[in-house]
Amino acid sequence: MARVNLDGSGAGFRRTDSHVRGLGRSNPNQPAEKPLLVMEDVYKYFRRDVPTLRNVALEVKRGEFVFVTGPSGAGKSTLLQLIYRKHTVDSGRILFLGRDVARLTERSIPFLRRNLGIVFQDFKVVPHWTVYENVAVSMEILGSPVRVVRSRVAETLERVGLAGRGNERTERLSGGEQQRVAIARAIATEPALLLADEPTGNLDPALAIDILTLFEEIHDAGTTVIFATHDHALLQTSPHRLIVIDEGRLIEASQGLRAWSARMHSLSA
Amino acid sequence: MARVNLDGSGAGFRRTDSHVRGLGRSNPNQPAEKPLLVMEDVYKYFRRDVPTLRNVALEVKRGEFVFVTGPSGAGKSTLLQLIYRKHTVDSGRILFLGRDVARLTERSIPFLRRNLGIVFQDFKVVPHWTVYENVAVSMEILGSPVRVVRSRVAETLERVGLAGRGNERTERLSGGEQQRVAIARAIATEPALLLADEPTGNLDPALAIDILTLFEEIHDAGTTVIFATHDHALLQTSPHRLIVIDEGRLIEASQGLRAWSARMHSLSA
Amino acid sequence: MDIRTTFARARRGFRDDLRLHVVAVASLVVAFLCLGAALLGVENLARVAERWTQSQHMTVYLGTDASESDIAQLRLVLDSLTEVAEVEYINSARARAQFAEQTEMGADVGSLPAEAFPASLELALHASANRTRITKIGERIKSFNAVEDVETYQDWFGQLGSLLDAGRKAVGILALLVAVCVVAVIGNTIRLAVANRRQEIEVLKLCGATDRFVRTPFIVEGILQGLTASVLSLVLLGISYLSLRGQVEDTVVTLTGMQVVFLGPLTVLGVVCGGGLVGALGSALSLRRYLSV
Amino acid sequence: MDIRTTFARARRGFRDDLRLHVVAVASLVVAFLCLGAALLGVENLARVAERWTQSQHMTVYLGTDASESDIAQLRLVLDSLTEVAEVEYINSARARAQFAEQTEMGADVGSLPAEAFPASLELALHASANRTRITKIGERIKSFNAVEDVETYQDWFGQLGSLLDAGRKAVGILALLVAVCVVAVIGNTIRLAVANRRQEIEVLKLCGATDRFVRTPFIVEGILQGLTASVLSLVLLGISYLSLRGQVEDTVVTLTGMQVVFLGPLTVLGVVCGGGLVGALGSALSLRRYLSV
Ligand SMILES: Nc1ncnc2c1ncn2[C@@H]1O[C@H](COP(=O)(O)OP(=O)(O)OP(=O)(O)O)[C@@H](O)[C@H]1O
Ligand SMILES: Nc1ncnc2c1ncn2[C@@H]1O[C@H](COP(=O)(O)OP(=O)(O)OP(=O)(O)O)[C@@H](O)[C@H]1O
Ligand SMILES: [Mg+2]
Ligand SMILES: [Mg+2]
Repeated sequence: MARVNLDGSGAGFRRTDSHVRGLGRSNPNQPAEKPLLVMEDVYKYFRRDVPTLRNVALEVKRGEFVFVTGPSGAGKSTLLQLIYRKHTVDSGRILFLGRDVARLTERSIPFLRRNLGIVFQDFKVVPHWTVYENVAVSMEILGSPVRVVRSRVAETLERVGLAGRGNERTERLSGGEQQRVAIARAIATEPALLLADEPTGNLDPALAIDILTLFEEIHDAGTTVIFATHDHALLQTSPHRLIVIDEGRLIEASQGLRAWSARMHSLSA
Repeated sequence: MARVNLDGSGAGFRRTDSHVRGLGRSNPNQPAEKPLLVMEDVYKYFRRDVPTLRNVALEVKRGEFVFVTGPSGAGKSTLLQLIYRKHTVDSGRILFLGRDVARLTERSIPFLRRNLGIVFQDFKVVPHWTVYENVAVSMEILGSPVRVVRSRVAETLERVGLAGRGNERTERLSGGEQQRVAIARAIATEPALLLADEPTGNLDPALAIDILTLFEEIHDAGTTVIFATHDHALLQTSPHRLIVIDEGRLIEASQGLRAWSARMHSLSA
Repeated sequence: MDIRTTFARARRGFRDDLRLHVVAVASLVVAFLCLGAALLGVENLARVAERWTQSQHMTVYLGTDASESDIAQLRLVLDSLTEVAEVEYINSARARAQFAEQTEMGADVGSLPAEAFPASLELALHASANRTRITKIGERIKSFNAVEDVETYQDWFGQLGSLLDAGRKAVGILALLVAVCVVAVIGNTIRLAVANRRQEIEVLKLCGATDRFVRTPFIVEGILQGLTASVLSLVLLGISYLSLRGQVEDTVVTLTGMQVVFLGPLTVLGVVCGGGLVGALGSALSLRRYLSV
Repeated sequence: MDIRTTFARARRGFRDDLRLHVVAVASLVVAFLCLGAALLGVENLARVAERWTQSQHMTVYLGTDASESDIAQLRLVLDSLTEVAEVEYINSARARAQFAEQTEMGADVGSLPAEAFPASLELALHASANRTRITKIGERIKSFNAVEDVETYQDWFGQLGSLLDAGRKAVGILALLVAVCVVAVIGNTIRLAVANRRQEIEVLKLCGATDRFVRTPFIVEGILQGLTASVLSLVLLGISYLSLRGQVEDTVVTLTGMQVVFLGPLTVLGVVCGGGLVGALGSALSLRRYLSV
């Protein structure tokens, strides 16, 4: 399980690679007692009258794998963005590693984000950088030495099926390849929590399953994963916890809801 | 069927809205004799040794609906980009409305594109424009008067499920909503040929089917559609012509191949 | 293309990147301010030069034996010359008084002999008179009996002329340099501003816009930026002119005998139009790079 | 943060937007060129002013009845004054010769009486001597028997001083204006260049980069840009100085009695360092807007 150094010093969320690496694999796939992420009564308003998220309560334990699904515009991305403090909650609170994310000062937001691996829905790769540079940047931010970065990037690119393409300009890649660059960047740092927003939207079904398998491997190594997706085929593949957001409300998917998803899926098939 | 004014004057691909509108709906869904698009022996090299597309031959008749599928990085987007002259072929030729697309001068490329509606894989909406502005731009380019643009944009936004959201900044929309803005822009001009590159990648299954239905409606009104997608569920939904690109080769999907796709799909489900 | 569409699109550009537009216009104002200041310098220097070259004159010293009729005849001849604007007779006593006044010697001039102050005819010459012509006239006049000597001040005017020439050249070079700079800064500013909107241009081109369609609102924006910048810079220049004139004027007047003037209306109009033109051209040229999509 | 990483990232910036960097540096060169030219003006004017104020002098006219011993005594007194740098005795004959030379009257001076050319002591004064002190000294010396009159040239130096003052003020204002412009242009250029890379900054911030991490390579780039621009502009200024000096020098020498000089090594160093500093500051400040993601 990925552990994080939670010392009381100014920055709040210091982490070192050695912590993550050293303790990471000792106790895989067993949720710890203390939840990694807690959302309590969260509201988020983008428009004054209609909340985008309302009364959201969620507890994610260490080592869990959570699927988030829901129709377009339901608020999946917003949920993730609240966790990585792109937005702040309008009421309620979000605790990550016991700290209130909404109360972080500007200066400590980076240290929060260093504990996260984020696959953005719109990739957010820098088009004029090479593939290598786009993946390496998350490790460079952590201050990893160049040698380590180099070997780790190569390894990660291989895992997402882009071995040997480090020197191409990212804008020249196909949509699915760019998405995999974004995935590689997120997983390269071995974060405590992996937030993946629609990470297989541009991938063919076979590759989507490969990527899901990759996420599950990483999960098995102790990383907590929150995986937002529309792809009901994926939801069917793996028996993970499922959360549905609809009209801003979060519904913990009972077995019935999962059956509903399966029905939806077979209906569309 | 959408018709295009193919006069011999300099620009090559002049079109007027009246042509499209006036003759558009008289003879729906019946392929004409003369093919709209012909690709002959097309090669495209991005790297010197390995062609991205090799020996591609394709004929699309007026009023056809063609699915294009294939693994990530196979060359689907490249195929479409060759048609709208983002890239030029390295050998072979592409005839659109009987004209060789590769031989167009810089000055007449715009007139080619005005006959096309394109949904880009990465949307290519302008984030700081409003939704209205992003959709209106394709009609403004055609020189439609403001009044016409206004009513038509509202109508199109309603068709993609974004009614009443014209005044929001596009970057504030969710991924799926932005994708629908891109779709609205492409269909607003009632083009002769609609090129959709993965137009449902960010949409939930129900909405994806809605959008496919929308494309089929537009197709019924006479528009030719080329629809690139990974979503095997969609491929199963509708009995259209299917083309698979794999390792740069284009394979016309026989019934067998379609079955393969279904197998792939049920395998992943 | 619809005019309303064009303006709506130009307005969009301003709305979206208001801060960048402000930044760009600020740079342009600076550039135009430099140009305006240089022009102000050139214009004033030109006036001084004109005034000084207009003040060419010649002194015809008369012999002590020159009779009234000789002098009258000489004046007739001189008046008939096209180069001569005015002839003034100065007798010996007045010459002595003028010398006393100029040298502040006062009564002491009394000790100087009469020969030191010959009577003379002071000729004011037209500005059009050139140097060789003046020398020739001087020689011809010398042949008159009544004339003892002719002072054409050619050395002095020659020196002054070359000095003014050098000054003019210097200011001219400066103005040219500033103009080059203005064009460079404007070009760069617009280029950077346009680079900020390549995404928009790409979208337009991919949707089938002609280069002209893409360009028009950018050019409208460029013109508006250029006009705003040039007008603003002229206003600023005017304000600093008015506030500095008081301090400098006395000195300048004693030095050159002239008042400082602001840019003439034609120059002002030229700067404003130039601003618009440069803005339009700058936009058009900067766009080229992003048009081939 | 790894130093290698920082530099690799700065290099990336240059590689990706080489054209924009060239554009930005070009703007900066123009700005620095203006600043350098203004400084060149200030420095040369300051030298002229210094030289002219250093050339203060006083003439003590001696009576015709002044004896050798009177003069020797007077000299002793004058030498003891701290303000006086040098004393030179000029007898009547030499004064006449000098006058003849200055006025180009030649042999004609012979006709002037001896009284017009009294013997005198020419005093060169230290630059530190102020005007009231000089007037006082003049009055004290006047009380000597041997002295007939004292010319302190205070009117003349007063006028020259106020003229130089005005010139200095004008150039100073110009230099200030140029400095403000330089800062404005540099700020705007860098701001536009940074705006072109907001996407990159957003990605960095979202991946957990601290503001410092984001800033460092931009600041390195800014410093390099500033240094490049200032060095380039100095080189350009030097070239134009060398090519123009020949044309202007004669005039300037006759006018002021001094040669034109280039910027001193300290000023050059200052401009170069200032370039780097301004680049760094400009980058840091322009970034702020895009750091809050
Ligand atoms: N920054 C913002 N400002 C205003 N409205 C926003 C902003 N971000 C999101 N919204 C709105 O909130 C709603 C939810 O957006 P969100 O991106 O969370 O949806 P989503 O579930 O991720 O949808 P999709 O599957 O299409 O990506 C949308 O209607 C969107 O327009
Ligand atoms: N401009 C380009 N320069 C160099 N290589 C390119 C360029 N565009 C595409 N490629 C390469 O060509 C191959 C096919 O790309 P294309 O975008 O056509 O794939 P695709 O089938 O659309 O894949 P996806 O489903 O992932 O979008 C990819 O390997 C890509 O890296
Ligand atoms: Mg989303
Ligand atoms: Mg693609």
